[in-house]
Amino acid sequence: MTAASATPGLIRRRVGRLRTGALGGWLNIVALAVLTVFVLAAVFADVVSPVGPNDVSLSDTLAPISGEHLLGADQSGRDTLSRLIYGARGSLLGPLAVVAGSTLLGTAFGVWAAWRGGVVDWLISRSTEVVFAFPGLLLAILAVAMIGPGLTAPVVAMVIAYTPYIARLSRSAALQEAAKPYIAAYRVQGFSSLTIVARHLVPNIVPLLLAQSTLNFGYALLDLAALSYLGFGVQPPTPDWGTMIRENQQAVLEGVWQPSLVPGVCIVLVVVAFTTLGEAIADRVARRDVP
Amino acid sequence: MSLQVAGLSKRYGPLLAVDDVTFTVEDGGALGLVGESGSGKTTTARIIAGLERADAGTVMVDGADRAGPARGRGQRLNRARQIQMVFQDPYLSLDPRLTTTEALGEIVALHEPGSRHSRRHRVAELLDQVGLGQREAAALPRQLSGGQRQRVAIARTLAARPRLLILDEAVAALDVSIQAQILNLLIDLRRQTGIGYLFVSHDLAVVRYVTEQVAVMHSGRIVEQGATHEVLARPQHAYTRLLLASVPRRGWDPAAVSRARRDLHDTTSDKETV
Amino acid sequence: MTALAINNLTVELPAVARRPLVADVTLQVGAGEVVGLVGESGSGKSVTARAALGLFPPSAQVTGSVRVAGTEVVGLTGQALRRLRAEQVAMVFQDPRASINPLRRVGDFLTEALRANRGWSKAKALTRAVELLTEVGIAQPGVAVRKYPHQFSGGMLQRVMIASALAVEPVLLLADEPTTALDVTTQAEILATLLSAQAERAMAMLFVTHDLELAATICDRIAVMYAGRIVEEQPAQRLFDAPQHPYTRGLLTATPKLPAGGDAASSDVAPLVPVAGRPLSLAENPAGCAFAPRCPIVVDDCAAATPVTRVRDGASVACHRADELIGRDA
Amino acid sequence: MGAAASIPRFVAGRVGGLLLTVGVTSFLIFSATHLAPGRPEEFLLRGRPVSPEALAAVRAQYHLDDPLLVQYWRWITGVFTGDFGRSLQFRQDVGGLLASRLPTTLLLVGYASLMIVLVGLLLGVVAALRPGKLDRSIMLISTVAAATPGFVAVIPLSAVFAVGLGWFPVFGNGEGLLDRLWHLTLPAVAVAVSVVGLLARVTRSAMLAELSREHVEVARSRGLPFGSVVRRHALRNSLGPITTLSGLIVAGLFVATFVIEVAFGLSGLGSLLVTAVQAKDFPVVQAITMIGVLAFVVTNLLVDLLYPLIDPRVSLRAGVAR
Repeated sequence: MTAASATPGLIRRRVGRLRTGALGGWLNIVALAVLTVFVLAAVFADVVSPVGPNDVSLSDTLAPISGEHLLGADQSGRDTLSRLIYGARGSLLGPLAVVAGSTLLGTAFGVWAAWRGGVVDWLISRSTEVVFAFPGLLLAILAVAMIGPGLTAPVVAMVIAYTPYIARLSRSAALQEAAKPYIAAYRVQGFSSLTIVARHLVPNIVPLLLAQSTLNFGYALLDLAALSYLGFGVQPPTPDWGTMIRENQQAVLEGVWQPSLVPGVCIVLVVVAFTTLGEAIADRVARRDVP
Repeated sequence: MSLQVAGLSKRYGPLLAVDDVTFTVEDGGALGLVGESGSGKTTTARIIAGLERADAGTVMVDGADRAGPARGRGQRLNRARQIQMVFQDPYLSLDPRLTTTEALGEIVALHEPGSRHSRRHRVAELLDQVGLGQREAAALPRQLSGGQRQRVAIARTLAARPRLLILDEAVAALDVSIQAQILNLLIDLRRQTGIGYLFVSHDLAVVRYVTEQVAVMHSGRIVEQGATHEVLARPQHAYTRLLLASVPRRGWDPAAVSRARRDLHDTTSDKETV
Repeated sequence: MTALAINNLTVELPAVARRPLVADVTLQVGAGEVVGLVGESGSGKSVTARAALGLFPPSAQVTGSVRVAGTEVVGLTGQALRRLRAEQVAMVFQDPRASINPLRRVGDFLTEALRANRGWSKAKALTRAVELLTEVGIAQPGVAVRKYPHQFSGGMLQRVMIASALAVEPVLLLADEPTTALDVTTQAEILATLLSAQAERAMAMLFVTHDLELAATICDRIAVMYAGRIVEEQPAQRLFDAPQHPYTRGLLTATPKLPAGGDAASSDVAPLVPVAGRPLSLAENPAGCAFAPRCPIVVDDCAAATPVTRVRDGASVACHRADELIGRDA
Repeated sequence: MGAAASIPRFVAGRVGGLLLTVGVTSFLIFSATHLAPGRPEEFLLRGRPVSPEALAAVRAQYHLDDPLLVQYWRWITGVFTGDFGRSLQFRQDVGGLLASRLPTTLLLVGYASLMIVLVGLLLGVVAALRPGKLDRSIMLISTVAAATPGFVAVIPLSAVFAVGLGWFPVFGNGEGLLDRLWHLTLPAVAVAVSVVGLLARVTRSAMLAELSREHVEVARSRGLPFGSVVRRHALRNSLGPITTLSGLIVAGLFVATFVIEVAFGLSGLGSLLVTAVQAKDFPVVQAITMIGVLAFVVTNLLVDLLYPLIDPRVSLRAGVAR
């Protein structure tokens, strides 16, 4: 009510946030570096790749790591590093499409539901619940069953599966933001709803959505890789990390693990990097809210 | 411009938050709306500002009812120039991304679109009116102290040149030494511009410095209204007397006050039961 | 015996604040005495009060001494610290809603300390809890112990909090803004409850508040804090009649007051005199007196050195110009 | 509020919501597979040229000429009596197929859930209570674990424990419960790895959030033993978010195990689904998708029903009011 003693509370909040980020700041730099390397490799695959992704040399079947094959060769004698570099394209573009689509749709629905309330809110919330009932991977498999394998069906299905998460997040964030008096002040000032939402409300929830979308990138990558692994995603001979694991799994039983492990490690690295960055952003968002 | 509120009611589920509230604020006058949390004072203020819709009643300004939703941009801006509102929490009432100058410039551009030069001039004038300097003009809300933020919030309302300002617990979140600065600023502003105030507060002592008229609310109803000094000196309603007696001062006896409170609650509705 | 003796306490938190949260604070609370600790946000009053519980912010650097009934609290850990909290000191916090676990019954909150710290049986602890609830004025205490916190109003919950503090039978009761989060008319009841329990047990009480008028009505003695330091300490009545530090004077002239009996009917209101400027943030640590930038009687010396606390006639003031001020008022 | 009177209403409300969701999702699943390009009878006939009469006979046998809604109604009423139609691929009842495959999947889900909850909770709680090196190590491990999908975990697991050390078999379901568990250990670990990481992280942050609450500070200020503060306040109060997440996890496991079944060549629902999708064996796809959705919805319902026990503030009538 009146001027409260804020000191202990304030200190608790500030000390609290020092403790939440358990893995120091240097990790964020490493994560950014890892992502930069992968993105550059994907973009300039034609330049940096030692050989073509589908250049077969049967004498090199399951070749170990050597000067000629820096990461060895696969079951068909194709250079693992080259396939990895070309495979980064599909493996990164797919999640990018999923995240872009679901973030745009989810934010639009979520903010719309929060701002309008009433029937709009009810309809959007109920539809969200229905989509929630489908685990993302299952929806994607269903889409493949309908449309057939490839990148399109899984990506479309995953956009649909991820949108409700963003919608729910942006709805509650927008509700919270809309309850703040600065939004009320803009209404009293005579601004139109559209102006308030577009110029003030949405920009203020963007950092939060950015954090979630960054995390989602990692999850989408995992889901899409799983689909490729099942043979539903990117189709051979186009290289893809999930497909590479599937193709070379048999070799593990013969004691040759690097052709399947290497793409697996790439998946883990990229996902860890996105998780780290997503949480760093979320941390900053939490910090911003302490006056 | 006078504000006439008549028969205002608002229900939330089973709770009658505002119950047949009627009062008038004369042109350039200052009315204190006093009550505890849950008395309905803030809901009343928000209805008048157009942030909530009343179930019944009218909010008349210059003979026109503004209780319904605004139709079109013209009416929206017109209403904005009638009544503005300052909120309790000076941090949450500012967009965290905008500097003081940006926040003010935006409102000036809406209400007085003109050359960039004239807008800048108007922003400088507003800053000057509330006693903010160059540093504060360029600062983001989180870089300002509570008192400075509240000055920005006040300047922002003045940008629309309203005839009436609703102040909803506008000094309650501030420390005493800063509270007095803001109260004096409000008194000076009114003297200079002739603006009217609807001053919503739980604090009778504060209301005394800013208003000539006062209305005391309890459980959604106005239980007493009149000239501020009269009501403070000779409170008629038992609740007003309790409210006055609850303010600590020399020779104050909390035990006696709490006995009085229990008596009042025995006679009226008992909302504080476990 | 002195219930609480704080000597030259300094609490620093380098990761968060550039200036000490509490700087060189010395304060005593005698048995049966009610001492008010008054200051605005960030003045260090809550940190000081919590020191008596050995409750310091994590990673704080603490120097000086805090003794409760003779026991040194600074540096106390483990079993000894628990015993201090279980037997000597109890605290009533500002926001009862946040202070009581919302997922556990009120009876559970009241009995858990008795059972854990004294090894009482559940039945015995519950009987005591019901007695205490009766004492703090909760109707139907037998029903109340089975309810959850969200089923109580803020005022009622604060009574529960007081009951739990009394259960300790403490030598020293700390009250940190116990009425600030409550409604005005509830305030009197909580204070009446607190004061009657204090008087009955002859407990020492340290009452932390931002409200000087409130402190003056219920405390025997008042210490005023500004930016982590005690700037003035006097018996309550004299502090009111003859404030000596310019900050205390500023607080008194800046506080809105209700009319006293005589001028009640007059519509003229003497204007408030605010304290200029703004409080020192935790990120600022200027040399000299922290109040100098806001002080109406500042001189060059003020920015040069931190004023030493001078004691005269039971009043202590930390101001370079204290002698002149006291001389003028005398 | 009469708690006794409102509990059935609360349950009824939740179950009603569930039925609505199941109704809508089942219709979506059914119509989706029917809108798919490519006709089922083409698969049935394996591209052989047949007379129009034979084609009509096949279409009639599989009720392919009925309107979509009629087909849906026949299917959904069948589902509730255990009749999922006939598999186009195996030419036998889908119900029987599922019955032979379901035990493996269920066992795998149960086995993995147990590991996840035990290890995930333990790691999360320890990390929250031991700031510093231990916390950082656990966080690093669980961040990496959370990013390691089952089909990646399979590689080092089988390279080390199956091929290298020879402790566990790589393929097959096994006979009898013990043998089955032995066969399912590596798959269960593979399923659990990423989810353990996720649960550990969520448990840690829920615990840290609770530990920084004022009421925990108050509890400590009352001289309560730290262990009791942790148990009775921090851990107790983090149960809400942890239970919610655990529910989502267990529900989602159904699908996660599908991938692992393929990796380890286990004959569960997952491997069945994959072959069914490839063969456009729609009755099987529909049935397994429906089971996946049901598993998800029912688990979440159970968590919802559990919630009022965890948090007394959750009004039984209003649902989770947060």
